[in-house]
Amino acid sequence: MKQYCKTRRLLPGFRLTLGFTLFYLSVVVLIPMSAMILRGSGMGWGGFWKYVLDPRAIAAYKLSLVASMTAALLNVLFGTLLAWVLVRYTFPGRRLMDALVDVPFALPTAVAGLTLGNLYGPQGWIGQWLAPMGIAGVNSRFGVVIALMFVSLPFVVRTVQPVLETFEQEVEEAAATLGAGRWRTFFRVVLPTLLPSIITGFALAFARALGEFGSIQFVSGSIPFRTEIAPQILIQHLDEHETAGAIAVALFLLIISFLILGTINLIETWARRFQN
Amino acid sequence: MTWIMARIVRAGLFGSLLLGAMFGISCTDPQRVSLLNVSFDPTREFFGEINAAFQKNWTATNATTLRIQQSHGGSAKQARAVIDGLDADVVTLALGHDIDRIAAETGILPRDWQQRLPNRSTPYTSTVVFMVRKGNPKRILNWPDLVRSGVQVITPNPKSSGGARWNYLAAYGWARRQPGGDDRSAREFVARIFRNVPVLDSGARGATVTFLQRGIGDVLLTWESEAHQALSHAEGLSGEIVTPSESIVAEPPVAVIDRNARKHGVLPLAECYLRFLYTEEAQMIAARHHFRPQLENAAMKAGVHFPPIVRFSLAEICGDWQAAHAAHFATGGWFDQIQSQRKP
Amino acid sequence: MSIELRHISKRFGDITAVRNISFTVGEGELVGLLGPSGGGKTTVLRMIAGLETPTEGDLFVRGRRMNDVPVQTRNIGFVFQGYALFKTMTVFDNIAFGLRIQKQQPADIAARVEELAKTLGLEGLERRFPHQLSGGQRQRVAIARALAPKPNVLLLDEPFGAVDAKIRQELREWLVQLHDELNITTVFVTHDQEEAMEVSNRILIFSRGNLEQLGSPREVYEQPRNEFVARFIGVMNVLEMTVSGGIARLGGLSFPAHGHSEGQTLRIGFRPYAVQVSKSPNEYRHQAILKHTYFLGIMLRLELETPDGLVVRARMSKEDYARLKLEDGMSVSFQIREYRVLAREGEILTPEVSLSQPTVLGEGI
Amino acid sequence: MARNLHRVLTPANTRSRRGADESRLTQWILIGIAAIFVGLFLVLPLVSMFYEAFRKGPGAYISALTQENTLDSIRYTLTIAVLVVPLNALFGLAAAWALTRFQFRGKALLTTLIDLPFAISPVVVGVMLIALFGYQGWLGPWLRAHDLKVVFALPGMVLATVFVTFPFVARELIPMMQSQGTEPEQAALTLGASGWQVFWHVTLPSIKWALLYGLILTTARAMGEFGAVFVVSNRIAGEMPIPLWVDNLNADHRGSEAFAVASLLAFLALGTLALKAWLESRHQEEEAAGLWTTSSPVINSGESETAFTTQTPP
Repeated sequence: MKQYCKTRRLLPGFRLTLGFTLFYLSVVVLIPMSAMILRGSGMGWGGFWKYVLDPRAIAAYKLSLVASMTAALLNVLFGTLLAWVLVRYTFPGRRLMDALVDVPFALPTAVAGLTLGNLYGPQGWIGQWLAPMGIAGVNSRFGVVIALMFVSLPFVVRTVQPVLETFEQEVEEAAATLGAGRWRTFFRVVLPTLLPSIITGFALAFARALGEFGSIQFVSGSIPFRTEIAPQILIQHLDEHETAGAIAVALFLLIISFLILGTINLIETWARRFQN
Repeated sequence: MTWIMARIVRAGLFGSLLLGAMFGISCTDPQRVSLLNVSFDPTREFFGEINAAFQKNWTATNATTLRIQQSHGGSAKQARAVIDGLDADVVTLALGHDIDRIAAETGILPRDWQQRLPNRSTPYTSTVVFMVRKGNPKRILNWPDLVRSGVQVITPNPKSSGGARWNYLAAYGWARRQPGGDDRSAREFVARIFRNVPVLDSGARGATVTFLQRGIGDVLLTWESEAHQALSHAEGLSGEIVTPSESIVAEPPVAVIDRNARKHGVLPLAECYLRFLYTEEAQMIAARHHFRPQLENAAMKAGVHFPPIVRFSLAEICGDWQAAHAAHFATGGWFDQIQSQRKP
Repeated sequence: MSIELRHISKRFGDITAVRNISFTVGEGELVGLLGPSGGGKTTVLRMIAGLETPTEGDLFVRGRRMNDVPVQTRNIGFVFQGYALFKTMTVFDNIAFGLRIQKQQPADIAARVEELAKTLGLEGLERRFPHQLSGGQRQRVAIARALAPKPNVLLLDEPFGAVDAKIRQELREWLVQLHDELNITTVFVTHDQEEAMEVSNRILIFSRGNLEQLGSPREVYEQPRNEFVARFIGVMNVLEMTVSGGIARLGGLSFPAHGHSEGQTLRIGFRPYAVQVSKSPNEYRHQAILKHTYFLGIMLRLELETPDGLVVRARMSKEDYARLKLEDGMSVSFQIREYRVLAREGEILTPEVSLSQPTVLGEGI
Repeated sequence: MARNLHRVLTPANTRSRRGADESRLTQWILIGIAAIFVGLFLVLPLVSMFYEAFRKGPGAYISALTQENTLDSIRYTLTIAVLVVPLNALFGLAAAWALTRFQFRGKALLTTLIDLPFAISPVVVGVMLIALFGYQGWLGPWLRAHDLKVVFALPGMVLATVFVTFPFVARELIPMMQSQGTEPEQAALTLGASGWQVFWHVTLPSIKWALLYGLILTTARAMGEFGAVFVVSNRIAGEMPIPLWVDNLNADHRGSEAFAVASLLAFLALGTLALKAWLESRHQEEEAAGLWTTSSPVINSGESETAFTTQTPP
């Protein structure tokens, strides 16, 4: 076994690089995380659940989940459409449109929040049209979903796009020669092929939306039970001087993060197998 | 080619590390004294002016340069930051309770801090007023108007905002002081107001932004000082201030954080800074920012007119902060109960 | 002795890649390691280079035990299958790399690179990047790079694997020439038997981690030690027969099988060139139908089917085919001039070579 | 390469592929929907932000950007970036080297750990740091005894930013290094190169594009981070990174100043995208010339490309 390891490490630097990687991760991630877990464990299960299962916190998790899910689903729809249009059609401004898709990724979320809050506010360019319809653009769940959609859009487009690019159009042509119409070809041939990447994109967008804080801070208004999202509960606890509450909720969110990460890995593994 | 490139990359990496190290080292100048004032949200402009005035006095008598740093945020949050290591030399927060907590949890200042300066360490006060839309379309004139259906009230979250606690207690106090009013009726009144609150910002500033810039709500509960401040600064946005018949005396106290100030060698300076707040010059600045000065004729001298209002104190309606906090704002307190009733 | 392996084994976890192998390569020899993929030949090459460490056994280069010498100081030249050129460097920088590592003087480096460029026909390409070269040129750059620090041995992994069939032929001849010129001990790996036969002084045949046979191209072709080698080198008809009465039989075919016990199963192999075909159905002993003719350039391969349904492959020159005026579907007769009894796969015993002249048992003419 | 060709060879309106294409009408409807969506959803926010920023004229814009506190926050953000980016670059290189060049137990776990910041809310990161470095935290007593400040000071914000941005370089490098394989590195070894020589002369030049992308993304993210630093900031004017300063200005009813400063970050974002696009086009020119296609068969690309790398297609 020793020999085996030795021979595998033909290239030098194993100890150095792995050591540095682990050291870095320890300082940045593992030690702070264990400090938090340790402090959280100090409050016992009772204290933990009291904060985690507080009705207001539960309402916030629900909103986080539902709004992120909604945003991710809407992005699946528009993101796939965008990917399709960008890959399959040539039209003036295509490259620009392609570049614009990355804007939410590059734009700091605070800026996105500030701008969206202004745009969808009652006096904003979009908000003033929504108000007469009785839709509040900000300080509403609508606003939360819009902001989450904004920040997570690139994930769907950029996951579906490469798959669509490598998709062999011969397959579609084959379907056409067999008499399938365009719609049938799309739904029976193209969509099933894209499905794994769409699901991956959905999962990534969902995870991104679930963790979002910056833009929401500007648009949600943090109305308890209505527009408060999970990270805001945490901020609320910090603001209220309830460090224990903040730590309990942070731990809970951390656990959820790990679960989501695990699920995404599973989905990706599955998608890869499916594609092969 | 690559040999050169490798060298460049290497040099670049080390260079940027070095640069980073240089940036990281803050310049310590012995000729420069600095003081950190950790304050709450609506005092930004006020302390901007106070600091300028204090600095002017300072440079007149000292060779060293003085730099006063300001940190603003929700009052409770600022207190927590100080507890968790924010190196404040003085704190000027929205309510005594927050400073009490610093004293209780860390011991970096004595528990009897409030006895060290005049007027229970409160150089100026304020009161809670209403801000309404231009022309007061909903005709909101006094507290009972806030519970009418169809009136949206904007106030920050009392759990995080010191200002909002005064808002809450003003409403509570008004109802309690009504004929036949008692704790129960007052609680019910507050609950009815909060049923009309569509947004709970975490700080006073956030609430003002919500009301003025985002145009949400019909009436904003805010400090008198903050209302004037907002109206004079909010560009192109307008509102009107309505002063109710009665309101609370909002007392934002100040304190030196002894241990930090001693550590930084600025203890006398910090004390001097806070005492400066009681001088006529500072009291006039306070009046100009619509904080009600403790010095009697400072307002007149500053040419600021404060509308008459009957003001009651915290002590009159629920004793001290300890009691108020336990009854209303602690986890599971009345405010939490109101919130869970709101649950749809 | 330039390279010597003594009882070398190599395991990767549970997998044994190379099992107890010993051989030597003489100074200046050109040796081919041949075998199917997964046979262990590349592992052997990489162990010689120091890119892998043997699990067991000893490895010597010029008499010095090399097991624990790191790859950097072994002074070997290694040419990777994909050439592994440094694509961010010019041809010059690629070739000069090893010399710069040795901290040679720039003038010496330039001289050495120029010399190699001349030898390898790379003049004028020094400023180019690998992607601006043809496949053959890339390979020569890779070889020049490996040769630059004057290595003790030159190791090539599938040197002809990545170029197309046409250039291959040229490259083979060129490699032989280069070897003659430089006279450097050279070991190369290939899965192509033809290539190995054509280029090497000696061939080592690997299968499943075992060294199956070692010898000159002629030896391994004419005297394969076992069925694996026989099948791997060239085309061979193999028949599985049962011995009865001292004769191995399968359908109408039979071969003498002295010394084999009754009922034993034997595998008989014969090369297509050993099959003589006649148009006359009675000229030879066995009858068959000419099922199909494959044109392989100057040679033709005939597929014969006996009445029992056995398929026998024969080989014939274009001239003979034309002379005989054969056509698919004709009835022909054939005889087998040479055959051998094959050892079972994995067995290392040398089977007795049975050359029968004119051949097949019995009443045949 | 193949991708480009594919794109070039299949323009949407070539007649020959009629059978497998939508009608022109459908195409234009879909393009129209996409254009409206992008316009409303991505372009309009940008336009409105610049409108708000410049609404009071260029003079007000300039003075918003040149006031002392804004300049301080720019300096502060740059300080954070200058500290964070090289650290994360080193980490990314080390992690990519360890993960793509060696097999070891726990590799999958390590990979997952590197993805963690993508799944975790940045606010949680801030809380972790407070739990460790706050004076009531784990190291609190020790820090207090030595008068060291981490949270509510620069080190805390640097750590928070490092946490949020450390995967970017690694994530760009890992697929690249995986697809390149180790043969050129082995070749350098056979020629006598030491580990460092291999790295500097062979590995680094061949991953420079991926490294550059990673650095650009890290820089952009480090400068724009809000949530994590929001928790650990001391909220002292002049010691706030730009995003917090924007938040602060907005809260102070200094809306147009907030937008002016925000536009700075937006320029940064657009600049990042432009720089990335430019680098990508240069990269692709070289790729088209064959410099980056591996001549040896791709060893493995088991890792699926995560969308976080946001590959902008040609």
